[in-house]
Amino acid sequence: MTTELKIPEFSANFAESGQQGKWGMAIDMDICTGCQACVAACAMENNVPFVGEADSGYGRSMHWIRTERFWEGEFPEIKMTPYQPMLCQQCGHAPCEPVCPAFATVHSQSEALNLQVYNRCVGTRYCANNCPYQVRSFNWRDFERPEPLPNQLNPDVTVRRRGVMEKCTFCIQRIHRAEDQAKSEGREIADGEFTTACAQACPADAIVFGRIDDPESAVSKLARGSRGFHMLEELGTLPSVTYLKAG
Amino acid sequence: MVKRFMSWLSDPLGRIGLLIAFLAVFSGAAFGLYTTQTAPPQPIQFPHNLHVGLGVQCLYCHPGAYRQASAGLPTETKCWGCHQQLSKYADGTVALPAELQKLKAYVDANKPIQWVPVAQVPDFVHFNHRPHIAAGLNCENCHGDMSKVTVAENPQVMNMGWCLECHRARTVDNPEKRNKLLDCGTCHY
Amino acid sequence: MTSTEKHHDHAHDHVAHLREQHLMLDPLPRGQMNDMVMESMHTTSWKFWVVFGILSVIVAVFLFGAWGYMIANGLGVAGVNRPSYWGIFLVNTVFWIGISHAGTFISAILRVFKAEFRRPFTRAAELMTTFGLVQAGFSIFMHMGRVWLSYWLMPIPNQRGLWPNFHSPLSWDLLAITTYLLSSTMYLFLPLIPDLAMARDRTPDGTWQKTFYRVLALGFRGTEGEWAHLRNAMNIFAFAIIPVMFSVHTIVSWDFAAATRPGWNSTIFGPYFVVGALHSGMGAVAMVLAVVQSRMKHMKYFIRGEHFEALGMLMLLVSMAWAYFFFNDYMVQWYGGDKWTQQLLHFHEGGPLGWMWFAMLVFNVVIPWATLWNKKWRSNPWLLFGVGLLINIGMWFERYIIIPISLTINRMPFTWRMYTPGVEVYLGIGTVAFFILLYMGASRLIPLIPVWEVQEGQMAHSLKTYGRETVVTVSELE
Amino acid sequence: MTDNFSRRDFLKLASVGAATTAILTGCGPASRYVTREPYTKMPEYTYNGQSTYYATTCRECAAGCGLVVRTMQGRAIKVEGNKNHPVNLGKTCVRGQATLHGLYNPDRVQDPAKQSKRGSRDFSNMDWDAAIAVVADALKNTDPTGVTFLMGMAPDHLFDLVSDLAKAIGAPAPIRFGALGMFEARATLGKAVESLFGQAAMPFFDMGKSDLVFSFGANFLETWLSPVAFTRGFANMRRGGGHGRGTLVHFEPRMSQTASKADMWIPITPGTEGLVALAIGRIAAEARGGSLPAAFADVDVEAIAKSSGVSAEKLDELGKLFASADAALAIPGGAALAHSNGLETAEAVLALNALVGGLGRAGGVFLAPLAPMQTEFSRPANMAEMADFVEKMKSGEIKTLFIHGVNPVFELPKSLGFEDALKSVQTVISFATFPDETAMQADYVFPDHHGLESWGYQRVAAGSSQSALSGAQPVVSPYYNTRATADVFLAAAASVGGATAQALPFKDEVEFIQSKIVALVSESDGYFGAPEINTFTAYFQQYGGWWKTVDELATPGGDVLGKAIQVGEARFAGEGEFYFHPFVSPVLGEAGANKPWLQEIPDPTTTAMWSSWVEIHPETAHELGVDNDDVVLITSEAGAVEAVVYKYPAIRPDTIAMPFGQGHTAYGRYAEGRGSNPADLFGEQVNGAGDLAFADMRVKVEKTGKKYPLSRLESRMGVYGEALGEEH
Amino acid sequence: MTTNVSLMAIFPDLEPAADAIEQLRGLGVADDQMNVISGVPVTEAMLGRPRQWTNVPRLALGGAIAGFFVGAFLAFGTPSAYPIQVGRQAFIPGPPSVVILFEMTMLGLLLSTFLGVFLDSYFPSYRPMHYVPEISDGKIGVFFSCPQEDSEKITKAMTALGAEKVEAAEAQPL
Repeated sequence: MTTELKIPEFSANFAESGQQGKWGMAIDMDICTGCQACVAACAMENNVPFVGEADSGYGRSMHWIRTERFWEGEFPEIKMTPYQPMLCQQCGHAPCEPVCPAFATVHSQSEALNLQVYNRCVGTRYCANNCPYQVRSFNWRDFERPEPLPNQLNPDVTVRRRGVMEKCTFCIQRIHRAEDQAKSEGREIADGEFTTACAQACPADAIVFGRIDDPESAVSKLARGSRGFHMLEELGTLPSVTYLKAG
Repeated sequence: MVKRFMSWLSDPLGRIGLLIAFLAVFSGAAFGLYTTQTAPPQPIQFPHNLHVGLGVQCLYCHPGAYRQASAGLPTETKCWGCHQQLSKYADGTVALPAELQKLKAYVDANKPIQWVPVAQVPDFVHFNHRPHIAAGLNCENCHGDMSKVTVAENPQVMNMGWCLECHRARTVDNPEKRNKLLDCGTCHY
Repeated sequence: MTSTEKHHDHAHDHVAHLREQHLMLDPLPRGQMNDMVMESMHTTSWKFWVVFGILSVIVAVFLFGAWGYMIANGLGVAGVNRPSYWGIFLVNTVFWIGISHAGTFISAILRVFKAEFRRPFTRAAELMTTFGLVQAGFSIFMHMGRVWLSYWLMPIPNQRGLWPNFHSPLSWDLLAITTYLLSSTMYLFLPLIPDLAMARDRTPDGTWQKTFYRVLALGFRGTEGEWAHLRNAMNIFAFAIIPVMFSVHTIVSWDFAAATRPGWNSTIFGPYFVVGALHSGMGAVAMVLAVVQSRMKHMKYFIRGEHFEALGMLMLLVSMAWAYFFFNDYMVQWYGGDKWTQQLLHFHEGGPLGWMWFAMLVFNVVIPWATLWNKKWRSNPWLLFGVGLLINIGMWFERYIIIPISLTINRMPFTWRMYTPGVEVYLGIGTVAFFILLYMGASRLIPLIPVWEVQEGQMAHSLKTYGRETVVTVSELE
Repeated sequence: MTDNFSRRDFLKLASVGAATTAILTGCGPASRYVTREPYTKMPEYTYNGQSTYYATTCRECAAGCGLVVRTMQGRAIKVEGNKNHPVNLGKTCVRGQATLHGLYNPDRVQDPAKQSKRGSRDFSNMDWDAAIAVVADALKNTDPTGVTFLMGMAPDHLFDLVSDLAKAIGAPAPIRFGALGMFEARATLGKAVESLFGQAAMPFFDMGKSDLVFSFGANFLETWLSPVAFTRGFANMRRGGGHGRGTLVHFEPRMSQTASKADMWIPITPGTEGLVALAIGRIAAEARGGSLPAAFADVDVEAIAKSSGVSAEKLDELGKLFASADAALAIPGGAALAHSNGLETAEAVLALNALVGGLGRAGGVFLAPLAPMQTEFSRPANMAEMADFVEKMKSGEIKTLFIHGVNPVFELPKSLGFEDALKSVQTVISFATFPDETAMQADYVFPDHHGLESWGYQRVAAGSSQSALSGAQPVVSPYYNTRATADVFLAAAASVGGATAQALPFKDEVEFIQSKIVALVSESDGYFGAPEINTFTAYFQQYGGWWKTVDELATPGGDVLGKAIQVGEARFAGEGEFYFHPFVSPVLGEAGANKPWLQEIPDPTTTAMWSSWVEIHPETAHELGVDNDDVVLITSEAGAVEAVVYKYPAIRPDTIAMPFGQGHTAYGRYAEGRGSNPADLFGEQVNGAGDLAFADMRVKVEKTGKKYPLSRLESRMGVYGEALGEEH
Repeated sequence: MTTNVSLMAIFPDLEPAADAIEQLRGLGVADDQMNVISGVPVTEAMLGRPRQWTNVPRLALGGAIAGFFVGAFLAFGTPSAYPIQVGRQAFIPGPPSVVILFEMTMLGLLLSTFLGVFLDSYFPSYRPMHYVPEISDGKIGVFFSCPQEDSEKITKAMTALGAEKVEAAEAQPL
């Protein structure tokens, strides 16, 4: 068994690191039930294509968020490790960004997010290689969406074509919509006013999204808790996603 | 083979052929570029100049511009709401002009008018009218003086350099705003 | 027979032997050499055209056909997946850039160090550089998801004000490979001008070849000034192209070494890749020379055992250097104890493609060491051909291990997945075929032997007797 | 689709030029695929380019979650949860999210059609007038006792309408059935509640406030009753509603998704769940002190330890744990009840709650409130009733069969012979939205709207502590030439005339719905109130239904512990060496297989996609000589299916498990011919409550030598260590 | 006023050519009125000719400097044109800039060296020029101009030194 290969857990105090971005997410692995509602919600919100049986079995599925789980022990004492939804960690110090020769994946200075500019992407796939979290997905083909399925496409999100890298955007279209709305009403965005598609769907409310730079927001409070840790923290990527340890 | 090609090239006809092939590709590209910049045919030849001249405000027919991303195109309810009240047509003193007959036909058939959007950005660019209006821009800054054109056409190439030029010029003294307005993620997602 | 006579005979034999061995001591009139070279270009059997035709079909179908198919259908028709985002495309890119290194190495470094054995085959090696780089370029463009936008990677002024990202190793790569391709092409062309002029002079009027040579010879006559400029330029090139060559493969290695991946993030990758490139390049030169010597008319005069012998020695040396760097890299990674690296090393050796790892060591180290130490063996063209082929296979394996196999193992065990090549196999075969095709075409059009350089060398060499020993002396002509 | 001449088309015209331009400028063809749908008369609240949100009800299962659907220019774009809705509080499950792939499914039935020969798939389109004439003719000219309505599981407005219609023409009451009800063992649960507490009702498990949950086979995080509501309860339990982090113990032979979230998974021998519950009851009762209740008095813990495979120590530990918890809760459900002793098992588990005072206590068991406009507990048909119905069909008693919202050919055990029995029915009319297996066996298919295109309401049966009626409205206008089945019946009834027309004097279904919900206008403790029906209807649409603001949970009564509970041994049918453990796919549910994105959603426990599989313990697989991706033949007493092996480390070595949801022979391009259907293996044995004892099966497993690569998201190398280098 | 004629003497080998050059000098033909055409790069020293002036090294240096500035523009100028943050690196990254500077410098150096040969040698020139094709067979051509009246004398002297032929150099298409 490969219990040794389990993803390491490092505890971190986000506030101390002083590196927080603007938007953050906290995922409580203790209450994540692995139900995949986030996966479907993300796919529906972000026009993520389905790739079919052969391609999905060959590691070409386009999920922007996936739920990982491993096994520990042997029957009957076997345990499943807590479901861990993996999505773009929106690193503050992102390994994917500097390696793109075309400036297709860059850091947003106003939103402190990793951006993937689809129309700028030429498809070298270096960013995906350099992503320690392996959360980038590449459009290996023009994945077919027979009519009338395209009717469902979200006009706020670009429909990607073949040869383009894509990844979770923290639903930046929702961020912009909420910001625009708040600005037109001359106010700040309230915590919980909007959320990402995955957090919105999550029946267990295991995913919480909000301003990580606001110490009073729900996500900051969760991230500061003793259970919080970051994935592969030893790499110094400064992820914006905090996982809450199970148990 | 090279010899054949060379000898073929030395033939004047061959040279002309090559020239024609080159011109075909080149003019094809030029035509393609041109088509992206010309006004597409509209179902009704709407005279903007006439309406603007009569004092109709842009936002009357395109009300989305000050509150949302899309400015919106008027429905025939809006068109016909005015036009059916024009007494010179109503009492039959003046025959309905051809373009208005088209409008009436749409109304009678209860069919939507399939206006063709003119000032369109590509799918991967997300443009929002509201902040631009809020920033004090006028419609003609981008869409040109509509009182001078009939069927809408694009006065300029709406490319990224053009957007950035303005975004840069208007944020010289505001670094935070500049960050926002030069951020890739503001338009591309 | 008296002893003096005997000795005289012996000395005579010795001189004859030296002449037979060394091209530089076996001068022929220039006109005769010219004739031989021209004849070698024009003597073409039907077999050549059969092979040429077959290769053309392969190039048309496998390279351009399959590439078009891939562009139309997306990279999905290839075998790349998550996590092996880079597959055989990048393997081939590194491989071809590696092949291209030998030409420059042989030509420039040996020119700088005035190694005289280089003279007859610098051109053959430089052609490999240029044609190898062409294949590397093909491979890297095939690899791109949207190749039609590849010009975005070049620094071209544009309305967006957006330039390429010079933070990216791929950008450096592009600049370095462009520099290298341009400079190696120029470096190929400069010493070719006098030979093109020769070919021009020996081609009858009214043929298209005449036009071809006339245009390419640029009006070269061989005046003192022309020679002086050429010589000056050649000296500058020979010195300056060496750091370019080193930088190119170092930068290629940074594509990997700069990434935060287990097994890749290694500081020794730069020299390791450079030596690896020389390793495969030397092998390829040996292969090409063996074929050229046996298949082209009069080439047995120009290319002799001494050249294979010298090449074999270089190959042995490079193989040792490669082994040193390999061990260095392996040792440090192994000792570091990072669990992902450990896992990767285990996977290299014991994974489903573990045989490849062992084959790499056998082909790259064991076989060269076992065969090339013997002077007689390494003077044999066909043995050198075989060893060169194995080294190239071994080096291809090395790149395959570094790229798709290492990509299989990352820090997210949930995503580990093997890579099964798809259409890129055909594309790879297509690049090989295109390389050979270009080479075959060039061998019909371009004098493969730099006759003037050979003559220059022959002028500089003489036999001198010191006491009872007759030795070769070389004079400095410049 | 409209044939508007868009800029995109315009670009197409200048083909060569545009292609060159595209390459030079880097702009692909504009891919803003959503067609602009200009309104002739724009609704006042709609703006071009701005979204409109409509509240409705999710129809993917019978739980009745409230949805808010984002639409834009006449297209439904995104499903979101209705934050006010008492069942889901703004959340949705994976199937709810994918409902748009049903709405815009490329394989929907687009027109009413007549099939020339059943099963031939040779459909000729009809117009709706002809279709209504067919329905009217069937209603008018058939002996009323020979007319049967077979409806889906959801207690919705159509069921009410059909009930009224059946009453009016004198036909038997419509039958409600759904595979989920069968797998949940709903009837058993209801019957157990009735026999223990003396009152027929759905139990309500207040998981959120409990600190220890013993789940006996209830897959409440996946498909059981109301998974979204239960997931919320589970999350609240884990967050510790006043008790600290709650503990979940799950008893099931296979580690299901629910079991995977458990702190303790007990891989129990199938069929011994009731016995184990009794043993735990006895130990807990002893630990709590006082007199031993009669219910647990005759329990032989040692014998149970032996038969269940749960050691006596473990039982002791579990019993004491249960006794010591502040708010312990025991839930029966799923495969645990699908044994011949299922009813008794349910009683034994429910009795555990009584033992620790969990009846009517926060974090314990309640009786769920009846939905508004409901006077008595009603449940979908159980298998015994379905078997009777099939018998009636076979005997030719049934002349005309209307089928809506259910796919019995696929969902019922093959051994029941529904497909054969259909042959004895003169006229079969299906109202299927999708070309499912049953529709393929019908004479006529008169497609209903998709759930997001239709009006309606649905009673909430489980998951809500408030009495709730979920409302539905079309969020988009119908995409195809479909018609609401309710409207079809209303029109047919009108054309039949007479008493039938008088019983249903409604212009359309909206009028019918109003006639029903008008009763709620006068209710005072609702989420909203309105003075009259039109305002009420508007609010009803706006809020997505109507529900009470206060909990109406009833405390179960009765002398629960007073009499001994006798749990017999489960009687397994078949000779095979393996227990067979079917479960509903958590992702596909009963009807998700035709939605491409659901096919591509990895199963939570196995991460398999696009197919079905059989879970076999690795050691067992080794003994059988099979490996991952091998196809095996599974033979039960009733049938045989082939399935792909998934070596699942968390299943009893003597048990094999298979998901239900794939194996369609029709149902659109994404479902057809994919995986296999475990229902083909089911026999006809039922438990004490008439529910199918589908887990009472022993099966044989044989290697076929075939291979089928199962698509998995997980890495077999990284997760199972396959094909990795040897450890040094 | 005397008219000059251009003559070309073809020698089979190096020595007679060197001798001939010396002879010519003695006969009053200045060094700048001579040119030697050969199929191998015979050095000026071998023929006893003054050293040729070449601009190639200077051009190369100039190219290298120009390349450096192009590199500097790419490395330092372009990031400032549109500052984009990537991976928390500085807008103008240090070590990568060195790479860009190096590559562009080398490219400039090598390109200008190559072009320097063209400039210095007036390449390409397809005008008719004084040439005989035998040059590329190893013959050495000594091309010189002398007063018409001396041509006879000089021709004789050349022939005596072993010139295979001495003829009036006629520009011929190459």
